[in-house]
Amino acid sequence: MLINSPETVVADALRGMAAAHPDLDVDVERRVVARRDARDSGRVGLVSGGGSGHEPLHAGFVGHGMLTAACPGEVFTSPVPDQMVRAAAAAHGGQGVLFVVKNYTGDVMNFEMAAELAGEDGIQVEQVLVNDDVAVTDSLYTAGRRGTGATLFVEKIAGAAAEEGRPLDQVAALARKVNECSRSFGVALSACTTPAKGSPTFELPDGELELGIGIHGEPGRERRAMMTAKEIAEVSLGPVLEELADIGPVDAPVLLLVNGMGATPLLELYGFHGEVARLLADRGVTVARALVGNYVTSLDMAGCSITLCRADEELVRLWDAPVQTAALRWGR
Amino acid sequence: MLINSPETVVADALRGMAAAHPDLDVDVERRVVARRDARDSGRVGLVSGGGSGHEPLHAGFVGHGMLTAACPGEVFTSPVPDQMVRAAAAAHGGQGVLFVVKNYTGDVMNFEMAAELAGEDGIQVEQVLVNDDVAVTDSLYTAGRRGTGATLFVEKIAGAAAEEGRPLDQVAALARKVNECSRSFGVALSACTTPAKGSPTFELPDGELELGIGIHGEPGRERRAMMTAKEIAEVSLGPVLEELADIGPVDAPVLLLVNGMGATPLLELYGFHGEVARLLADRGVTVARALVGNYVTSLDMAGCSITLCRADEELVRLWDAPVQTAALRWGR
Amino acid sequence: MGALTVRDTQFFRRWMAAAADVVRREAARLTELDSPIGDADHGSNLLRGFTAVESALASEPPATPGALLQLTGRTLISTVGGASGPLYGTLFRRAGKELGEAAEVSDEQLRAALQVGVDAVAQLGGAAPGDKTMLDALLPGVAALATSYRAAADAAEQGALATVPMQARKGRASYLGERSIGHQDPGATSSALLLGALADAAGEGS
Amino acid sequence: MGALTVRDTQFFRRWMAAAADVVRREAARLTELDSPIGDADHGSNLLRGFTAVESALASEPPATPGALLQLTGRTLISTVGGASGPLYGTLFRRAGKELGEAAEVSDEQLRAALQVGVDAVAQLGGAAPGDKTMLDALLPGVAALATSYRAAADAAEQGALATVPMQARKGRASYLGERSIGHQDPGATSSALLLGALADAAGEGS
Ligand SMILES: Nc1ncnc2c1ncn2[C@@H]1O[C@H](COP(=O)(O)OP(=O)(O)O)[C@@H](O)[C@H]1O
Ligand SMILES: Nc1ncnc2c1ncn2[C@@H]1O[C@H](COP(=O)(O)OP(=O)(O)O)[C@@H](O)[C@H]1O
Ligand SMILES: [Mg+2]
Ligand SMILES: [Mg+2]
Ligand SMILES: [Mg+2]
Ligand SMILES: [Mg+2]
Repeated sequence: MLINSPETVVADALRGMAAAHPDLDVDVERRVVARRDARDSGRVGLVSGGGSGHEPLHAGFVGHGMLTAACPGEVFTSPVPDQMVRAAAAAHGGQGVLFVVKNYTGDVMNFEMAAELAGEDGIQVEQVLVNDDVAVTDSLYTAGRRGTGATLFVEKIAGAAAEEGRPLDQVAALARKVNECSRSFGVALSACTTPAKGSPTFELPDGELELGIGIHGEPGRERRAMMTAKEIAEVSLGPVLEELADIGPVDAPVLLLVNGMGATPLLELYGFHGEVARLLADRGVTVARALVGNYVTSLDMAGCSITLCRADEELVRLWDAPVQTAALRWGR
Repeated sequence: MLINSPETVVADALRGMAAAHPDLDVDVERRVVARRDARDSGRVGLVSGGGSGHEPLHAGFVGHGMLTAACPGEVFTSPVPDQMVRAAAAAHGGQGVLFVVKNYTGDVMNFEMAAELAGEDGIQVEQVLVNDDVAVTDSLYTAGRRGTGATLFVEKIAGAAAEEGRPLDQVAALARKVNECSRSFGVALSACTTPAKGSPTFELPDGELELGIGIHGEPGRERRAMMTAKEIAEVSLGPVLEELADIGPVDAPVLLLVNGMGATPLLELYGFHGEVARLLADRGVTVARALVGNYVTSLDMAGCSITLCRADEELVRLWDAPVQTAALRWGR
Repeated sequence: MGALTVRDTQFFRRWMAAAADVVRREAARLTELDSPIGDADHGSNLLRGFTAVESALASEPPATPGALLQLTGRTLISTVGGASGPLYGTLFRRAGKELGEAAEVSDEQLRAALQVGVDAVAQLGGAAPGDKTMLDALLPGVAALATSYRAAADAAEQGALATVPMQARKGRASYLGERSIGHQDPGATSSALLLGALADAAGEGS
Repeated sequence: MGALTVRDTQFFRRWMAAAADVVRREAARLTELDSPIGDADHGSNLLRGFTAVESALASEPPATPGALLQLTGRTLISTVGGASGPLYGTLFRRAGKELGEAAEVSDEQLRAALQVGVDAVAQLGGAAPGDKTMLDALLPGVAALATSYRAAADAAEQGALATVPMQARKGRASYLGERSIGHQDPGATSSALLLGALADAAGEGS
């Protein structure tokens, strides 16, 4: 691993971010990455965070038109409430703050505590829970669907709305709508190696893959023999489209994220995207916008995930709105 | 591997690129990716290409302010002259074409043949050879220094000059200057797996690394026991700075590329960048601009490379000029 | 358990020192357990937390058992993160609150306070016995405190072992469905270690 | 080598068919050889090239040996890429040009033409004998054509084996410096296979 020590990985990365992005306010000690122009902006602040190891999520999405601040925790470990409160303070422009929380027990509990504390500090806080992963059944027998790729859609679209100056309740409502309209499915071709453990999180022999993985190096719901990119696209898209069918008409346009888990070469990811695009076309699904790349990753895991978001005209317009962050940039 | 078959990898990826980037003219059959607005643009065309497996290089850099066209070969295999000629034709806006050629025997010979053929077709062609890798001694006993990270600097800066409407000889001279002012060094923490071979290109036990690698999955000049990020930054920067000392004053500003080889998590790469930035500061080197990410990759290789380019004001200005491509975007 | 024994702040200090020691010794194993059914961080999470607790107790020594447990809880919340941070943090904070400002507490008061803490964990996490979580060690462990510290440690250890055949319904392991069966829950394991540390502090080490 | 034997277009067609066959059979090994000291593509490069040559010869059958070798060379240049594409392409193209428009050529004419082709490879690639390239098989192989096709194939094979202890000075393997020693050059190996295919076509297979 390209690290100094497992204990310093996150601080070291933040130091590097500070060096690479002088336009960002990076507090290495207190682990907050924030826009410099948040205070008294008169805009709603958008805060997200979670365990590290999913880069560029979230710190790479701090900037014009997206997050106002991010609070990266240890690798695969939710940040602590103190950190979240500091991020909220950094993001507060006088109009309150929206927490974008991926649905994991730790994230949910820590953000909940932080919301309470920030509220006590006089910051109005709303929360949106992202839970898009169809590999997990949302039932009494699980911790509920995980938050994965849809986080990017929520952060981008809510960020655009905040940038437009919309009030907290509207930004929060939009964020929830994006989440409700989004579904994901992920596949691992290899495990990943966390700095703390130093070896792969699970054994995956060559020639096998894991279907229905999350973004924390955990195995999926099912192990299968290796498949072609086309077959992987089929098994991944199937459950996503099935759940989306409950949400709106099949032929309504979608935003599409074809996401690499970290170690899948872009060459392969584009090839995979080609298969996904073809399958969607075959089924009459219109792709309004597509994004291909490593955005919501799991350290050095090889694999991919697909996220679809049913997007009406407003969502597409907000998706197209200018964004200027370390990892996502367009417009303006 | 996330592929359909080794034989179709490149065509599949181009199909995916076409689907993801409707603004690009992607000829899947003939393997050319081009801007749509090149013909009769009155601007110099900038063409590059090489083996695939280095994505986003080169096709990801086609667009406003950078390449006019790219011709991706098979994985790690130089494209063929026919393809290069087609790319030249697609890029020709009436003012001739500059070929950006990474210094590898195959690339050099194929581009040489293509230049002849394009010339016969009435397209004025200049070539710039990129050879920035200090791990290889440029002597009678080698094929000369390899072209690696500096390719990005050459393509960006020459692209900006071409966008400004400068004539071919000036764009070519600038490109050569950027190359002459650039030096790189790369390190592998793992080998990579080519689709054709299906297994790692060399054996690298856990706890060891290869110093002085190129971008084709070949081993480096030397194998060593694993080091910390800080130590890797030191051994990599040493030879780069040494060679740069022959080019200009130590304290002249540089452009810095801290590049991932494909499978190194951004978390680690930023940490590594922090060490590089600190070392440069210690040595009195001013970093005018830094870019951190997976840009010139070697499939799923874990590792990193450092490229420095001594940049005068003009180079920095051209670096800052707007660029809108799939993989590199700023300004405007 | 001698009904007349009282526990002073020093006792709680010993508990936390023993807890930090055992977490240091067992961190790698806890992370290893968190690997097949979790995200391979439980050991490093607790290591970070209990190291911070050690410093906090050293730099601002609390005067009472209640204050000590509350500081422990607050420190865990502020440094651990993940699921175990708020859960263990709440356990100690609520138990500490329950102890109030007394300079010494009886074993029965401690048992009752820990029961309140464990109930708060159940409330916060929403888990029930059998869901394959830390509760499966904490509940039998704290119940056995009525017998002795040693009995509590042993019951918690048994509870942790009993999570192996369970299918997880809470936390990350629940994502695996049936594939979570056959692995011991890391949080239940660390709970047993913490109650083992309590037995050590009471001189009832194994 | 019978001095009076003449080789018609059919003979060259047999050569290329045998070449395509052996490349198909040996592609994986060539890629494997290109792995420790190269970029693991030599086998797939030649497979692509000679498969294309087969189709080209089938779809626009050349009338003369010279035209056949030229079409082979052009096809390799248009389909192989890498270093071996232009090099092998030039070898066949120049040899084909050298044969002119004759309907049949003598063994001596063929030898002389291949010598011109090999010289063109040396010129284009700038490699010298001992640099650990295809030339180390091609030069002794084509020289031994004066004896027999079998002798040429054997000499090329020996030349390929002799690359093992060499330190590469051209091509990718040269980047490795001394670490290139101890591996057989993939291009020299494929050159030996191509001359072996020629011996097969001449009925002098091993
Ligand atoms: N809802 C819950 N209720 C009680 N305990 C839980 C719950 N969710 C998780 N846990 C416990 O937390 C442990 C995992 O802690 P840790 O690995 O530190 O956090 P994370 O799961 O966020 O990575 C599990 O082994 C389990 O015992
Ligand atoms: N300059 C050169 N002259 C002669 N032969 C060369 C030269 N450079 C490379 N070769 C030959 O080409 C072979 C590699 O071919 P191939 O793998 O197809 O191309 P690449 O090296 O571009 O991947 C080497 O094994 C060597 O025999
Ligand atoms: Mg965790
Ligand atoms: Mg090659
Ligand atoms: Mg965990
Ligand atoms: Mg090769």
